[in-house]
Amino acid sequence: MPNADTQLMPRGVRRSTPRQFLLWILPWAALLAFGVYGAGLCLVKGLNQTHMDNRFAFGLWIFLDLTVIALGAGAFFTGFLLYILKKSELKAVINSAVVIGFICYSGAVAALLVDVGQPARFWFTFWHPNVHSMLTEVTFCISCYLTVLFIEYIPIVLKNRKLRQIPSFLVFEFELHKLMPVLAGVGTFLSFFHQGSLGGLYGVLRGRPFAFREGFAIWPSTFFLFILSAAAAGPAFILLTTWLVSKVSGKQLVRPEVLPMLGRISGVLLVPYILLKSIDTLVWIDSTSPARGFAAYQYYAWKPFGAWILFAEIVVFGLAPALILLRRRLRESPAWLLSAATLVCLGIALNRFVLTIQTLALPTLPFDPFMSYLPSWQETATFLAVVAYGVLLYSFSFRYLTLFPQEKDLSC
Amino acid sequence: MAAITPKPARYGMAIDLDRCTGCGACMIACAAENNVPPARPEATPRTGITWMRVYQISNGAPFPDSRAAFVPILCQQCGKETPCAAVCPQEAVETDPATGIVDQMPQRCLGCRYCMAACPYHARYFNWWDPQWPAGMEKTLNPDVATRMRGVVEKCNFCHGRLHAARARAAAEGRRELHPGEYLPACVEACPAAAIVFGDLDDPASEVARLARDGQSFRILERLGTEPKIYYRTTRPWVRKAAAQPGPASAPGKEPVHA
Amino acid sequence: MGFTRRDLLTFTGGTTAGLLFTPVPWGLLRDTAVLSENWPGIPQPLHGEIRTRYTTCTLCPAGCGVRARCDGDQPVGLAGVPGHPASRGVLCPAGLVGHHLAFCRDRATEPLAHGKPVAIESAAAAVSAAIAACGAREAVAILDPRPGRAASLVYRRFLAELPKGVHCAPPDSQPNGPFGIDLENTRAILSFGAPVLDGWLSPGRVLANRSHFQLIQVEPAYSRTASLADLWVPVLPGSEDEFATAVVRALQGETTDAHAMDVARTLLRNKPAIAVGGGPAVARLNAVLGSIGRPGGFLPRRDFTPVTDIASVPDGSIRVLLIEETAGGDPLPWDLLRRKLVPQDPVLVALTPWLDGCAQHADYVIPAPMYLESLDEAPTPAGSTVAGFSLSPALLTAPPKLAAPAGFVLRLAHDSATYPDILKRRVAAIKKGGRGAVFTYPDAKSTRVSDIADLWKSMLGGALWLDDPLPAGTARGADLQVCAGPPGPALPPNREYPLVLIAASAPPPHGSPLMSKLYRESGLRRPANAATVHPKTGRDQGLADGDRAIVTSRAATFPVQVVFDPAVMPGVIEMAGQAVSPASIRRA
Amino acid sequence: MLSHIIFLGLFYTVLAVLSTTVALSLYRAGQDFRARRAEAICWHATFPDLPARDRLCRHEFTGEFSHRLCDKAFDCRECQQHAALVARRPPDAAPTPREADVFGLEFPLDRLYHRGHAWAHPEPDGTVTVGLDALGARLVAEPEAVVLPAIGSHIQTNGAAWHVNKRGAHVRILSPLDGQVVATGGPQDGWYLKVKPDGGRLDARHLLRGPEIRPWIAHEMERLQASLGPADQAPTMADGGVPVNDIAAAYPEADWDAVCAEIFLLP
Repeated sequence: MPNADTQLMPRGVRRSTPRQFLLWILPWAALLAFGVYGAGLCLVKGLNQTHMDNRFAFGLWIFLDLTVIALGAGAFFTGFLLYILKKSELKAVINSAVVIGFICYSGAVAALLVDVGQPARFWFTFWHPNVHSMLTEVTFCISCYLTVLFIEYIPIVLKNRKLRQIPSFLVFEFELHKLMPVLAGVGTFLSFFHQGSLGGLYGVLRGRPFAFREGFAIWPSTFFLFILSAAAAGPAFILLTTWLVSKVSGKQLVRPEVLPMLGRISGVLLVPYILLKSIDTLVWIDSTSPARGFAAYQYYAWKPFGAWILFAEIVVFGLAPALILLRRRLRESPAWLLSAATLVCLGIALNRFVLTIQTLALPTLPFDPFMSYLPSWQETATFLAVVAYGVLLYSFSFRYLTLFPQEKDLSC
Repeated sequence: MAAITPKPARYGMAIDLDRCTGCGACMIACAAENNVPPARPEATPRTGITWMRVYQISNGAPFPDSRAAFVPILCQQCGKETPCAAVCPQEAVETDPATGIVDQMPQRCLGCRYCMAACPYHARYFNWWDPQWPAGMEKTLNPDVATRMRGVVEKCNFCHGRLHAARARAAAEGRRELHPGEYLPACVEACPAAAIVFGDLDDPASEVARLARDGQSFRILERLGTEPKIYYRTTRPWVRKAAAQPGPASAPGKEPVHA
Repeated sequence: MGFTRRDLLTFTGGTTAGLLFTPVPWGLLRDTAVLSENWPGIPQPLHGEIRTRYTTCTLCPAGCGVRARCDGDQPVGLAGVPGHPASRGVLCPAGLVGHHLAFCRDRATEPLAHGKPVAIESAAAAVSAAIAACGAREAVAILDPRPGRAASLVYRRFLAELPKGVHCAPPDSQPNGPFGIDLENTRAILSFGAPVLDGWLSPGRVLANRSHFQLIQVEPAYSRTASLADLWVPVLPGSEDEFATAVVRALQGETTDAHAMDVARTLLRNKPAIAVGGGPAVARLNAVLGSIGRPGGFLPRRDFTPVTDIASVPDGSIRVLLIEETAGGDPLPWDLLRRKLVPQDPVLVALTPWLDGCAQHADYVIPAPMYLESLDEAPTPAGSTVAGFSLSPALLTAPPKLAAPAGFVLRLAHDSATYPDILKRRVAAIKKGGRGAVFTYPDAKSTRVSDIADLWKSMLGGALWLDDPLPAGTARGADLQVCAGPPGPALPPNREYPLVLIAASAPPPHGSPLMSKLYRESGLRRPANAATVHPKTGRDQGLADGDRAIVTSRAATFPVQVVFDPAVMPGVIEMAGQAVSPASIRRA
Repeated sequence: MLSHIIFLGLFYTVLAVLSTTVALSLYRAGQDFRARRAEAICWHATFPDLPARDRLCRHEFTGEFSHRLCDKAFDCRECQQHAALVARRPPDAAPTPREADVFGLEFPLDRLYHRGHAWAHPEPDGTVTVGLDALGARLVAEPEAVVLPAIGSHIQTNGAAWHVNKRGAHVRILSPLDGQVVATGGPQDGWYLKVKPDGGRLDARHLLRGPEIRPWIAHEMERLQASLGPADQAPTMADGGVPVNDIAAAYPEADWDAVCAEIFLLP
């Protein structure tokens, strides 16, 4: 009965009718079901269901993982700014950021479990860890950080109108919330590491001169570039989602100054990223790659991945949005702000694509051809399942939990 | 088992590209020796399992001046910063200090395939399917090698089973050292052109060490700095160029292969 | 007081924490590990006593020595016999996994009459009846894929009893007639399409001598041999003989054909030189080169059994045809065979281990033992300069209801002897002749026949008997005429068939499933359905690399996969096992 | 080896920190219940989630501030600001009338009013009578159900004193004082609880009185009006007209849960 439904929603905010909500949920649920079926096939029948092969050992899924985890970085970075640097304006989006982070990371982990050939052995990594492997670092940090996000999610859930009527929940939430800075601190620490090690993942491949980078200590330069780029992309993604949600739900969710502020944060971080990325690229072209017998130009001799991809990555999707976001006047206009944010997110995706897909497509053996790869429907379905899962979890959270505290005051 | 600890060695190969006729005996012998299953109907060159794979290379000249050569590629048993061993998250890849052989432990492999992305020689293979043999043929499996399951990576290990057998024999005779030729991988034994010379690179007296030293020998992607232990030999300049020099420039006439 | 929510929380928390100190979760972990480590449904090898046994490969005429590593009685690995005079201790890819053939699909396991299982006796009776019912001018023929065996002798005897018995063999079954090739001393080989580096004679022997002969390959196809030869002369399809003649004239200083002169020069510079690959002109060329009966050339040997080439049997003359098919043999030219049969209800008997070969057309199928399943023989190794003989002891236990072809023919002849008896007689004859030496596999030693007490026993243990060479100068050049004829004359391409179809090396019709490593899992060898064309030729026909297409020749049409290779002669289509003929290709 | 120690060390530290955090907050929660802090905490957790307009400081009504949001969850006892301002006030000599009539609602001035519309009246016998003020009373007029605390139970300032159900709205009335319930009445009696205040006497610093009442109620009326929805519906109060006795009955369209939540400070 609708009454029970409204009883679960936060007071003082409007939500769509159960009927509308159902109509919104159904297609996504269907997509999720379809995707789960595809993933199930891969688990039961094995990875022969995918179009990956011995040459394209990684495919759509790894690209997905790297991208969503970069976009999910908004959670840790917002938390870091709010709880550690006490940037209290970010209270307006922190809940949403946490939920998005949780969705991205849990989705990525789920995809990874389908991606490995022997999912039942996932815990072997904790049993006999090879601490020199970036993947170990990633596994450990991501599993820890997912726990952090889960714990950060709990208070938001406990504040649900029905649940909060249970005193013990409310008290626990209150006490937990007092320790949030600790979690934010740990989360930040973990995020810095695994965002980095995701970059390291490819930077350390000395067998793949296209991806290999020199670095500091045990970490290749991509380690640091990934941290920066993720930190820059995270806020941009929160900006986009917040805008999107308010468009879809037709409500003002945050005060008008919040989004431009997020944009500014993104822009400020983007500038050093682009700078370092350019320097890194030059060093790589000039010394790293040639030192391993590979003239850098030859990578771009293989169509379709010409030098344009490098240009797009650095200028179109990097410099351009950075400049837009740094100009107050442009930032204030929604059109500019949103297109810039979009560019930033796309740029991250492109960067991850280049590192995962292009790296594998390029031949290393002199007499080896260029490889191309198109995901199978099972792969694509699994990919879509993660997306659908995200939309669903977010929709429910938005309907029944308080993701945007300012909404209540803005709605009257 | 043997109480005698075998003498450490650094096993390697010298493959004479001028002798190889690309008959594929090495690939077949390897598959039979190591219980590699036959292809599934859906299998392609990109999903098949061939620990030893012979590539055909061309001088790139069109008809009628084309010349071909054949390059057998197996795990190059990298001796330094071994790319696959460095990246495996759960130590399923080990380099045996006593032999220099890089070994893959399928029982521990998670199937993340990170090692495959890391290997510049594409010498690692993933079990995309559960292994299957025609009814009755499982009787012909080599008792010295365990079969692998779906979802794990495998690769050449210089016929580990043969090494153990040889060591056991030596130990039984109270020897620490293996006689040269007492332990040979299946491909070496099977090559009808005797193109592959196998032995201890650290033993200056050994044939393979001598060949590795002489001017005709080179290693593929040597500049990656991973110290591979497979040496290739040829007197034909174009073969050396096509096999040793990375990049599209050195391998003309390459057309993209589509999945 | 009642059970409050807080109690519940405390309880759950406590239980979870407590569980970690019990073996339960760790036990579960271990079990998942064990499960994933011994993955269900995967065969694991047996572990019996390891023994070494010896036999001889009968899959092809090379007759290579085989060292089998056996787990109990089951061979688990095959290898060459070190020092084996014919095979030089190596096996070809197919030979290395010959022990898998017994487990292949499409095996004939019981006698069939018109597709229905019958007892061997009734099958034999029916065949005898058919033979008896032959008209006066109707022939009974046995197609012997490998003349020169003791089995061949059985066939000859049986056919001799009949009013019109023909002992015939497929084309090319004895490439050089009574001659062997003295590879060890040859300095140059001029090959007209012979797959010199791709399974010719016995691969071990050829490759062992490769370093000291020049190889000139005259062939339209960019074959394995052509691609590796010291010189490749890509002549137009069907003009091999023409070129041979040109070379002859060049040697006699009569022509100005640049290629021919070039080749002639090489031959003269590297003597002794031989020309191989068939055709009268090639025979002439050898005569001119003086390579017959000379060291480094063609040397005569003793064991030649003249046999009728099936191609030369008059069409429509055979009423009853018994076809022996070997385990590793090439597919028989079925169109050719059918022409030879009488038009009305001929009787075709297939003595074969396979159901998918000539058995498809046969009225009676007599299942022959698979390689290694029964005691068999290997005649003179291909290209050997002296007669030879070895036994091929069984390593596998054969399923019941099989009958060796020779055994079946003995049964037809109402001869009480069995095939092994025949083999025994052959060995006895060798012993009696007292010539030659025996190379025994286990100890890799050669012993004079005269010094061996029990020849049969040592032959059973794995051995190769080699005759003594014939005294020099006993060669008769004319005999080299029996070399294979030239591939059919090249018909000029026309508008309907703008291209020429030529043969590329074909995958063996039967082989271990592991052969997939070469043909499907690595692309080292092109699969049977690959049609290789020059990129330009392909594009002119509106094709792209990797396209599925249809090749149409006068004879038939085949679905193919297009492969572009700039090395291939423009204007030709290279396809596995195709006779030269005009053809067209279009996208499917 | 060293790298193993560093890496695993870090990992297990992180795990330890996480588990301690959760354990600690669980433990503290338990402590809070034992120390009777739960009610206060619930209120403190609730207060920030109330709309800003519900959280105005009482000194905004008296005009001492143009705009100020309370940051002490309506507990002026902890508020120095409040103490200072009260100290600064001139003692008003003029005898205040016994009763204030605000838009026709009686607010006896000998009573002290809580922001949650409960009043407290110290009796000579040292107990304190607690009831619903006129506005509250009209909102829950003839409630479907009233759940009163057991006699002898303890109530805390800003904690739940008693619960009232009205037209599907489940309302908890915030307690105006800390003390022990000695007697219970109900709507019919005009009072709900008699409470023996902790420390013998009523600490009333956080309760509204005298001149504060009128502006406060005025503000409350605006909120009520807003929550009742569009103003065109009769009988309106915008003109200061007397509200009907049972507002609920007069506004059948209104979302009663929302209205009560607004006025009784439910999250």
